[in-house]
Amino acid sequence: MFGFLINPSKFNKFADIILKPLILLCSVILIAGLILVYLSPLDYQQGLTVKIMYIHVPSAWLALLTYSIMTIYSVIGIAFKMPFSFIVNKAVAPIGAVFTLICLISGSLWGKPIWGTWWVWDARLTSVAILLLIYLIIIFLDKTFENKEVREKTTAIFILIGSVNLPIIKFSVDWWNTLHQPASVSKLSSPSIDISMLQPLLVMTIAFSLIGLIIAILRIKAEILIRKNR
Amino acid sequence: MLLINNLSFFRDDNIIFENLNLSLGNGQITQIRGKNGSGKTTFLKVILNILSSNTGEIIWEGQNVKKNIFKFYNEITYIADHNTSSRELSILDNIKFWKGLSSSNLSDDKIFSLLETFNLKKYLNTEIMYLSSGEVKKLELLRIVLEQKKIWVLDEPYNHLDDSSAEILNQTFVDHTNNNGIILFASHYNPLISKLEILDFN
Amino acid sequence: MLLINNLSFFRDDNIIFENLNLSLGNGQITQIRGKNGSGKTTFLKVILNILSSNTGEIIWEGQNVKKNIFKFYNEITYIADHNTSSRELSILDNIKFWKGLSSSNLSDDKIFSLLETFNLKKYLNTEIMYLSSGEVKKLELLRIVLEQKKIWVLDEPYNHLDDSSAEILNQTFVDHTNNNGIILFASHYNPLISKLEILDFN
Amino acid sequence: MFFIKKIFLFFKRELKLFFRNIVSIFSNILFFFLSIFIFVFALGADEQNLKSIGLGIIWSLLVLSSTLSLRKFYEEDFNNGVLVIIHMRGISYELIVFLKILSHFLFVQVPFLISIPVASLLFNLPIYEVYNLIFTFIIGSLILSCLSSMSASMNLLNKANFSIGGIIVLLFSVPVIIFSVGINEVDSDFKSLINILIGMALIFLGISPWASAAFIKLALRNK
Amino acid sequence: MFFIKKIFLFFKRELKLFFRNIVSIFSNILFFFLSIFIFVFALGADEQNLKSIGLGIIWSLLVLSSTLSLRKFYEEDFNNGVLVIIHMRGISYELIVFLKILSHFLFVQVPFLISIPVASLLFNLPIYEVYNLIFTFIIGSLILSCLSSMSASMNLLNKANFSIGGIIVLLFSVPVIIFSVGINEVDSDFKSLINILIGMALIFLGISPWASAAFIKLALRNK
Ligand code: HEM
Ligand SMILES: Nc1ncnc2c1ncn2[C@@H]1O[C@H](COP(=O)(O)OP(=O)(O)OP(=O)(O)O)[C@@H](O)[C@H]1O
Ligand SMILES: Nc1ncnc2c1ncn2[C@@H]1O[C@H](COP(=O)(O)OP(=O)(O)OP(=O)(O)O)[C@@H](O)[C@H]1O
Ligand SMILES: [Mg+2]
Ligand SMILES: [Mg+2]
Repeated sequence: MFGFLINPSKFNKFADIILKPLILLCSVILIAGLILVYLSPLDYQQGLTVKIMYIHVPSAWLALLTYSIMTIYSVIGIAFKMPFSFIVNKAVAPIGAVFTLICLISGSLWGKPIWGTWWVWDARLTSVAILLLIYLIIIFLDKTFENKEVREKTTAIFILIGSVNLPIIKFSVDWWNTLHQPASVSKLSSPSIDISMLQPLLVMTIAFSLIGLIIAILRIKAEILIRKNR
Repeated sequence: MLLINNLSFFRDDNIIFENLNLSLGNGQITQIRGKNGSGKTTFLKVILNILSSNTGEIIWEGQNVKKNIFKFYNEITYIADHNTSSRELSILDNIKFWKGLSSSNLSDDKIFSLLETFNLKKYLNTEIMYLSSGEVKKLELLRIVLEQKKIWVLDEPYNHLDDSSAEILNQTFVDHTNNNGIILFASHYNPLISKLEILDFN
Repeated sequence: MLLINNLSFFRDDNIIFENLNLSLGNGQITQIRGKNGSGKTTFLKVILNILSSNTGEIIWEGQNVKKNIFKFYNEITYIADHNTSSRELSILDNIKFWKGLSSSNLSDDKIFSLLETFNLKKYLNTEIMYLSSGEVKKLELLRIVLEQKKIWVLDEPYNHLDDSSAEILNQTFVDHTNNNGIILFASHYNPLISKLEILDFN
Repeated sequence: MFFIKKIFLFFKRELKLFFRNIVSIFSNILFFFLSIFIFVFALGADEQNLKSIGLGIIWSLLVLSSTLSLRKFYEEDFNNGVLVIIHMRGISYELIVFLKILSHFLFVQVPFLISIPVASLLFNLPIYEVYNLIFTFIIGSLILSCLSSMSASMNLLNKANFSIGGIIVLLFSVPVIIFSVGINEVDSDFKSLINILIGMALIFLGISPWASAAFIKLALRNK
Repeated sequence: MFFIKKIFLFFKRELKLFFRNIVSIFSNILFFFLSIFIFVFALGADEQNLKSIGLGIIWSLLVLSSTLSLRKFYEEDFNNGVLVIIHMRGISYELIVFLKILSHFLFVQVPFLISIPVASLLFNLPIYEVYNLIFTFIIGSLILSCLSSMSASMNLLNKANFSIGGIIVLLFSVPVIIFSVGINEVDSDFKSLINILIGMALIFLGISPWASAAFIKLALRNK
């Protein structure tokens, strides 16, 4: 049933079915999300700048999610020698890099009015910056080796080692005292955020994920095609 | 007895050579000839397991060499077609290094007399980078005698050599085959060795 | 007409060669032969003013070459005994570089047909480091045709070449002498060229 | 017996080659002091300030200078075939890598040790910090040698992009630096941090010969 | 006309050799950023400190990258004889050196420039300091390229005493850096310092082609 997650041809079939509805759904949700963001209340302290949140937080979450997916596929790829997982890794890495970049830029833009500085060297911010570097290195690694086998294995191992960074990002706000907001939405028990802000945030998150998913599907399909023709 | 069975090597999808069979008995000397780029160097490297073959096997004394590669290496001297001595060390340093590595028990006197015949003795403490091309090559060739192995694999050994050195090399080859050694070399030169067998690569 | 008068060269206090006289007229081809380390390569470098002689002078068209070295260089192609193309660039990149530097007006078609005769055309976009030793040498030799100069100075041009390439090289030499070119090369090989003059360095 | 002699010979060769290149060692050390001066000038010589960052400067310069010597690690011996010749004389690639790491440590990193006391003087570091520094430095630079070996062997396989090796060394040295510098923080637990460092060094010493040897073998295959 | 084409070709070759592909350009920049990270980790992220350290970090990375590329300067082209071949095609050694300095400046130092604005952001440098930095950086790195050329050509001579000479040449970069960093001190006279820097750059640009060419010729004679 979930064969499309590991088998190229099944994936292609599944993608062909799902792609168009997905695009439709994504546009609807994105428009809804933007309307909700527009309608959402202004913060009494931060004013308009609070709306950066609706870009910042989804892209931050997706940056982490993308890397987690790559980690899982790397384990599968190394353990079961599944070529499809390397295809996914290659296709998905730039998407994650872009999300990380958006998170960094939006965070910086947000930080200037709130903290009075573009950048501080605290644990959260630094570890996200390192995540961006790791993403870039993964992309570069894929372009440096001529030998395909070496390229894929090295990249996968590197992704695995780099995944150490994920918990550091996630828990940095708890482990070290930093300027950055501690988890308020993604707390397991009860989100400590007003419902009027939570709604657009969640919708935007879904919209972002769908955009990422669509691009990923297209990139994976392209990669499969390239490999077939070689 | 070195047996080569059905050996093939591809580089990416190019066939360099295919289904090659060859047997090298004791006392046999074989020259590989062929056009530039026909795969002579590659063939030698495959035999030495520096490159690994796509099909086929190499058998030394009844055993596939991959089983115990160091046992095989322990019988072999390989002279590449380029300089492998350290350019920044002197002749003496290089010789000492090789000699130690191959656990050879050639006496120092013997080594000096070898250097003498090759006209290299006066450069004993000269760095390789200050030698002429032929002198470098002769130093490189010294390894075949120094390491005292049974199988000699050489790539273009006659390049850069003057006539008298080539003569000495021929003589060394003949002596080695008389002692039951095995010699395989690739070259475009036609040496005057009576027992020479030719493997054509064109 | 290239005149070499009374040329000597010492390295520290060693005499490499002394009081050498030589005249190379148009259409003349000269081979330098001699033992390893006898100073052939050094001699070629002195003629090219890469090393400067201790005594004597080199005269080209009635003028000491040191007077206007670039005028002299503009008539010369020098092929060294080692690879001088950039190992990390492709054949095409190297050829473009040389061609541009020598302001040669050889047509691209001609270059491609040259590459074709040397069996190199299929490696046009391959980096030099992936070529076989003979292929590298042939690429290097391409410069003599590419640069369209009158005087060719070559060091061990026959090394690494297979028989048919050596044949082509011979033919190129003969053509060049028929066009009044001047050729001077050092080699241990005996090419079959009828007009060949020998300069013995032993 | 013969085997030990071979290893000894290997070191002797490395040592000789090292002395041929002694200039580059000197220029590394020179670079080191130069950078220290730069920092002092950039910061203005506020004594208290200097004291607190002295350690950091020394460490980061150490890391950067290891990326300096990356290309020297295997490239030459690989290109002219010496690695193969040594291997054919009965030394496995894993051992070659191990020996190379050791000799890199001995001949590239250790000379730095000499400059540490002088540098510490410049920063007025208290004596116990200097001890800590030298101690962590020895372990940390061993880790760096392992990392360099891996990146350098990786570079053999890749003919186009040489900085990637250096980048990877830098990335992995981040935790090493954090731990090494952390040791001198007032409230840190010296012993457990040292243990972590030693653990890392052992892990890397275990992994890197295999990883590097695998890369070298692959590179030979594609040569 | 032909001559300009030759110069153009020379640059094209250098460019190709330096950046075999686009990835290596980016990874060089990535390398610089990671080095900045290393410094910050090692130094500890005290905000006030960092602001004043930023300058020092950027400058010492510049010096590092010059010493890094010292061996790449002439060694390869010298050893395989390309320098002679180029010379024989009508380009004097002085001009070759000049072109090499320019291409070192363009391909090694300038990519740094791109990272300066972002790096300044990370250190929260005030905007006028960033301008100063970029300005002094351009001049300073040109001087460093000249100095590197001289010491690289001295190293070709392969004789111990000359190699030490190469290091001494690098020592000259001390005053350059002192001036460059000093420009950002509050009480310094910007204009006269810049003039001194420009003066130094012109002097070195004038001297180094002759000096380097002389060393190269000497080295060729002993080759
Ligand atoms: C460049 C600077 C910044 C970076 C790299 C960054 C990074 C991140 C990351 C990675 C997350 C996801 C964390 C998780 O899932 O637990 C996150 C969440 C968040 N960030 Fe930022 N951030 C930056 C600046 C800011 C600023 C200036 C603010 C506003 C004061 C801010 C407010 C938030 C909030 C409210 C969340 C949601 C927390 C939650 O409920 O989980 N961030 N940020
Ligand atoms: N750079 C150098 N420094 C010192 N001595 C050198 C240098 N190059 C060559 N020699 C010595 O000068 C002598 C002549 O060398 P040269 O290269 O001219 O010989 P050759 O006739 O070309 O020999 P071959 O046939 O081996 O190429 C040799 O004895 C050599 O050792
Ligand atoms: N590292 C490499 N990568 C890719 N192709 C290579 C590599 N080395 C050699 N080749 C190619 O493999 C073929 C065989 O090369 P090889 O060196 O074995 O030829 P050879 O017979 O020794 O030639 P020569 O007489 O010129 O020495 C050539 O076409 C060459 O271009
Ligand atoms: Mg060959
Ligand atoms: Mg010679």
